[in-house]
Amino acid sequence: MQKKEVVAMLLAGGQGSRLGILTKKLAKPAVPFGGKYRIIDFTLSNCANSGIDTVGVLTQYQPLTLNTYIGIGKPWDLDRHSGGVMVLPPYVKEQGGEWYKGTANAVYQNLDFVSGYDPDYVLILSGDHIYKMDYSKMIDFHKKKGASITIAVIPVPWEETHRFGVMKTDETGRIVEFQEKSKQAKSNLASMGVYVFNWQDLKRYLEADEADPNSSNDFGKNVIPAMLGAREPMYAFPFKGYWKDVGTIESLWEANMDLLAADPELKLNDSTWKIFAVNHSLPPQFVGPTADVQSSLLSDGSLVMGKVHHSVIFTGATVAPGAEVIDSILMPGVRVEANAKIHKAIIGENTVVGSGTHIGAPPKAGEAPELSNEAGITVIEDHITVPAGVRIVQGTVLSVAAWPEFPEERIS
Amino acid sequence: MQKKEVVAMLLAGGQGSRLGILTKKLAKPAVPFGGKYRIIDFTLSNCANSGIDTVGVLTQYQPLTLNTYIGIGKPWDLDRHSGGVMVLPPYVKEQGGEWYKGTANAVYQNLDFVSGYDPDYVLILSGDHIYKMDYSKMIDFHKKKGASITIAVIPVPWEETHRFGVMKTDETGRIVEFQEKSKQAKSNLASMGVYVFNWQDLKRYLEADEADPNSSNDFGKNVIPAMLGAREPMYAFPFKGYWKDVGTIESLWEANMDLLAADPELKLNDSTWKIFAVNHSLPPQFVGPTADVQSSLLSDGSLVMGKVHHSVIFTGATVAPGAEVIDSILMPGVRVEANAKIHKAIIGENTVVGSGTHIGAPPKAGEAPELSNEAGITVIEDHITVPAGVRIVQGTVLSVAAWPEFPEERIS
Amino acid sequence: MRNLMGIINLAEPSEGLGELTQHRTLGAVPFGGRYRLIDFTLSNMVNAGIRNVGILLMDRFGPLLDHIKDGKEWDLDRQRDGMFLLPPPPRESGDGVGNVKNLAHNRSYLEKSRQDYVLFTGSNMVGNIDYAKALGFHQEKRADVTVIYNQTRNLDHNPPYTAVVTNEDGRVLDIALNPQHCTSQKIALNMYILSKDLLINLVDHGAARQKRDLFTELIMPRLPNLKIYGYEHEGYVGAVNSLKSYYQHSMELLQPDVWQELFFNHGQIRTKVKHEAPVRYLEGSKVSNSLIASGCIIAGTVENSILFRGVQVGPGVVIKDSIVMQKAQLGAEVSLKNAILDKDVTISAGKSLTGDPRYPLVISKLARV
Amino acid sequence: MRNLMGIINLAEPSEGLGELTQHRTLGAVPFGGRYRLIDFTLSNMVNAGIRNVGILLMDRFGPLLDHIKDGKEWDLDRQRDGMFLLPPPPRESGDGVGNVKNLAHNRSYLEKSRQDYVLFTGSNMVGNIDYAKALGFHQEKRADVTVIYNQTRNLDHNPPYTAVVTNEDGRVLDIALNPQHCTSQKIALNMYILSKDLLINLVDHGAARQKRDLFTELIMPRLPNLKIYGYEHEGYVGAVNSLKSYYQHSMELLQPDVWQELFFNHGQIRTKVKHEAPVRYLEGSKVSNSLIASGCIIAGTVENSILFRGVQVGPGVVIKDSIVMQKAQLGAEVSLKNAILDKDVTISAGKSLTGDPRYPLVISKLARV
Repeated sequence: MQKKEVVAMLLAGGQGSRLGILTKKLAKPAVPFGGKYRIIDFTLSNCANSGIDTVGVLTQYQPLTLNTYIGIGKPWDLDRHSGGVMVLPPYVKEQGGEWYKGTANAVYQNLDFVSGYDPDYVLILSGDHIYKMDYSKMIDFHKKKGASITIAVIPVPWEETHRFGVMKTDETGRIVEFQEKSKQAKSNLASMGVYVFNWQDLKRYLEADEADPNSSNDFGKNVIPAMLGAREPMYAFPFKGYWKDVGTIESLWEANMDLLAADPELKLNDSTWKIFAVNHSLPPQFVGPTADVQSSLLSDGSLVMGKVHHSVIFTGATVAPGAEVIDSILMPGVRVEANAKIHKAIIGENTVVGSGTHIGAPPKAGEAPELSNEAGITVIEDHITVPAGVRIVQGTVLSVAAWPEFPEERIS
Repeated sequence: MQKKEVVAMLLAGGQGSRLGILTKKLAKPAVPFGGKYRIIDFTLSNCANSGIDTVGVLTQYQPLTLNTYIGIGKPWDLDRHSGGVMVLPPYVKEQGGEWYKGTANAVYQNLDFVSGYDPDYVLILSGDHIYKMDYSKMIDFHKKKGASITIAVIPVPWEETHRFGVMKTDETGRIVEFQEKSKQAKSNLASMGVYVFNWQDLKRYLEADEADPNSSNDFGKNVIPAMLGAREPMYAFPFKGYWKDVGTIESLWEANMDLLAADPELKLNDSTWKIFAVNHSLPPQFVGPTADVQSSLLSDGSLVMGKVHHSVIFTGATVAPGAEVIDSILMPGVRVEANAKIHKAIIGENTVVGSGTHIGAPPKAGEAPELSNEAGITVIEDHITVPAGVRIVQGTVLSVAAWPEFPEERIS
Repeated sequence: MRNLMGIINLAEPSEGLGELTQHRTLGAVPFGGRYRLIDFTLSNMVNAGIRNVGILLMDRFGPLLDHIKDGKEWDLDRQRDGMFLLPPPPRESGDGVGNVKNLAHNRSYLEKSRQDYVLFTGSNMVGNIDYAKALGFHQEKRADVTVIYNQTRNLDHNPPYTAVVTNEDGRVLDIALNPQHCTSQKIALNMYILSKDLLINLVDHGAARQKRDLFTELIMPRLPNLKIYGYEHEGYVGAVNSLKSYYQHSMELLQPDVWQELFFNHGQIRTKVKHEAPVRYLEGSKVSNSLIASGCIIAGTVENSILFRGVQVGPGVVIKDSIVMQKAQLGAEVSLKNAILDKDVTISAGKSLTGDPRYPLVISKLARV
Repeated sequence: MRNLMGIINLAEPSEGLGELTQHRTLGAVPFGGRYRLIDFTLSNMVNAGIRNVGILLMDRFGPLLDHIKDGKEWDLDRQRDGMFLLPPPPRESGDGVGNVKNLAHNRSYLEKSRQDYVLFTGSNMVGNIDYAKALGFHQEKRADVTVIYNQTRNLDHNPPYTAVVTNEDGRVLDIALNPQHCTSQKIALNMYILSKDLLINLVDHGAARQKRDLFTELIMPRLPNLKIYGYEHEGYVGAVNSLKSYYQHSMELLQPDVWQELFFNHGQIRTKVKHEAPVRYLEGSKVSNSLIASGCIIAGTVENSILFRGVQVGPGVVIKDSIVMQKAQLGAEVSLKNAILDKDVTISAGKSLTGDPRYPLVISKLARV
């Protein structure tokens, strides 16, 4: 195999359980985002735009949609004769099989794949962040510093530091202390989960980590502290720009809404840094004679006859006359029938919202949502039909399995 | 997803442990065969030539080479917008992950994949047989018989029936009895491991099989006997032509040698039924001024200056002046140096055979091969260097790991 | 449908489209917000199960090649069969050579193809036509040639057109080109099915006799001798052969039932993929009854119009009854009515451009107004 | 190498190859058992990291398009950059238009390309040339134009050829086309590097003045004004511009060091993939010093020859010093010497065909002898 200077390993095996019903049959990186994308498109497009042409994607949880989506990586120019994208599921060896135990173990189990390219550097990425980043600049920084690992960091509000791994650095950018989700953070520089390793150092530390029976085999919890303990030259690479972990319903909704600003921080229309995605041959969207569309994103194949304000409408979704969709996300193929109302909600793929139904209705006196949700975002499962004339209180998480008596009792 | 009349599920997860060192880092279906192919090419090409355009490949053991090889299936015309080939490894679901327990369980775990195409029939195939078969004819037969399952069968010599599952049929072709590897076979019609199921019947029986805690979840051992017990309409589809299970060193060697007959039963040059494979841009083979090539197959990029008789030379292999290769298989990239001799041997990928070395030498008085092998075929591991002037006795299986003191003691 | 192959003839007259075909062949004319005309014919063929498509190239094929590439979007990048570009013979004089010579030049492709039947079409039909049914009809009637036609509501046709008269069984009794007094409502769609053997015979005969057009010079004169049938396509169809019909059929896409029938009721219409962001509607945007392709950013007003990819409609801009192709740059307060802007046009601030529905104003590619 | 783009000019004279270029452009001539000439130039470009390649089409491009398709084999099917087919302008008269007009017609492609430097080449060079090094030289010398040349051992060149004279620093002092008395051993390889801006300037100037050839009419006359340097490619190279040189360079492939250098020492030479079985050598076959492509079946004798894909050599057939292209059918006891058989030729039993090494016998495509 041809030598490659850089091989990227993209961690895409997580269930993303905090996304609840959105990831029941889908790995988190495959969750639809931003009208036509899936979350992983942002990381894969970063690779394409940074000139990284060899990417291993580590999958484990419900990979079918993700595998089908990635294919051989054509949309991201990753269908190459040498290198390209390769999906790496857990597998059985001569000694038997083992699931990926943690992020570090997932890479450890695929050291043979990496060795095949004899790289100088390995870029570790995760598939569940929304951002645009030129990894080649980070790699240049890594080389210039002579680091054994470089960690991309972004300043976060001090009150949120407890949710992140934070780095304390000296004036040269060298990391002197690392705190994983600590309540007494000494820095507000949060790790973005993007690492550049020297290949030989990565290999050595992963082998050591694997040999340690007490390790949970995680980069943040085990490998990085071990390297810091060994006084390896570790540097923080400061990132500027939009970056968001979309690991919860709330943050996923927020990140979608961020795109609707008059001048959004993350620009999708930038032709010098395109976000590539699998595109389907759908006709242009049709905005009907009775439509009213404001501050929204609409995708190919959608049809709007009603009111759409401050919402993200995915490919093939339809909004009938008289219906209104406000502060909401309609996933691909959602059908909103006449006079339905949808407020601050996420409607799952191919779900039908019957005519006159009100989703995200403010609670009446004494009424509470059936299954509560942080931040009052209503979430409706994919591939179901919500019948006509139903009222679903704001903050409900509607999954047919969890709520078998639905919908009769709720018809208003 | 678009409906498909037929979905094929190709079982490619087996280790093929009887192939020994040839499958240490490689699933059996990925083992090179016939000068330029891999074993799985025959089944995938059968699909392409039979008009089957939707194939799930069930992998589990060492899938990296196989996955990379299959890619999105372009060589077999399986890179389709609708359908195409999809590699299906075991995966983690909401309830956790589970390895494939048996052939039936592997398909059971992927029932969702099949359902997505809402097929009428499911074709079950295995990835480790060498044959050419028009599956569309078998499906026509299945329809005409109104069968719930049709099993392809081939007559085998009576003395070998104990190695197979055999079918006893009535005069209409209906299966009345099934014996799995029995010593008192009542028929010599062996199952080829190729089944056509009605989709609904397959689903029902797989679900029942999964619910049975005593089942080993295998088609031959469990599902088919259960169907026979329930008096389902089961038919045997008689196949004529070359068919070989290449599950052992001996049968793999024999199947390669079968191709060298003056009029081989399995024709590789038939333009109406091509065997498709991943092709590399290698130059035409060069047959040098001192070469002597007889009754052999040679592939692109190979270079022969010596004597090659009755052998299969894979892509990129080289034979130096004075060397001789007889009754042997040189896997891709093997380099045979000057005056080396190779008799009745399989040399693993990219291995170098030093000058003057004799592989497959007849034993001297009192000498026995280090690690014995059925049928006296010598097998040399891939990616090693056998130094110059070594003598390796016929029937040796040479693996560096299993024989650490190699090679000093053997230098003649 | 493994027994039917398609041939798309690009060697057809396209003068009627003026500037739109100055640098591109008719099949490459952008249509419907993200398509090119040939997409409809190609997709119809593939949706009918045709796996072998030859494309008779003429001149100005650059944009077409760039669009169809190796046919991957239509699943025509195949080991067996697939898409074949059939180049024209070297020209002896400056003018076009006609499809007969072009076919003769590519005779070996015809011979080698494994299919028994050929669907021969132009590239300018917008519709969702079921060719599998048409072949069934052809076989059932044991016809020599089956002409696909569409029943129109009136007798006021725009040339060029071909009217056919059939009896109750569908047998064609008369064929007329642009007749002054047309009495038939059956208009042939410039697509017909015939056996490969007959096609090769006609081409051999015609090429040796300097014939140029297969249909008018070789099939029409044989009406008495061949069993020619007419198969009616009952759905929507538009033939784009003039600026007027281009504008008219574009505007028809804004009828929801036409949009639905063309793009959703039957197979998909495939086209080349481009990476564009979803459309951004800013606060204050007023869009109604319009088709908007991805990558557009809209702050102004768009009514009864079609916007191709990446058009930016600033605040104060008003677009009505117009077709605006890819990447148009419209200055502040620009107003368009009954206009067709080709690709990459720049209109400076404050300009107001108005055409007539029957004579839409056309601004050519890359123009700066 | 992201800063260098390639342009391959197919609008070059090819009459010297006679029947071999009757139906195909020079770059599409089969070579070396499984390649076409353009494969070497395309692969060299890609191996040097070039990701943007424009191909100036002329006529007879059918086989070429079929061969290169969308450039996938060369990893040139890309979202950004990639392979671009540049069609010629419509012809005003029957004769060729020259590369200047062709470039002018595709000026917008040049403008839009992101690279600063252009490597302009023909399609007839067989070699493994490191263009990355050549660009390094060009930049280091701050040259306006860098001409790549090869040092030959003798002074007896076959026209057409271009001789250059350089000083010690590599600066070109003289350029001569087919001089009667040649004193230079430095033969230009019809490939040169220049900045995109200079190329566009030359094209604009030349197109307005009816110039046809970029090198001879626009670069050569500017020798006094431009900094023109010569970069020596030190390895093997063969220019195929006549039947004689086609035969000669083909036979050179049978020298193991040339085979090794061309195909293994540097980057891979990529070509279109075909599905063919390994070669079958039957009992009694006598093959020596030959290149054999896949799909052949050999029972007879083959010496000092090149067999393309799928040739069957029955018992009693003797092939010596010959080139036999794809799918030739040779009857029993056929004997060939110093012959070139184009694709799909049939030779009936017992025939004996013999040419001369300097005048090899050529049998055209599809011929039956």
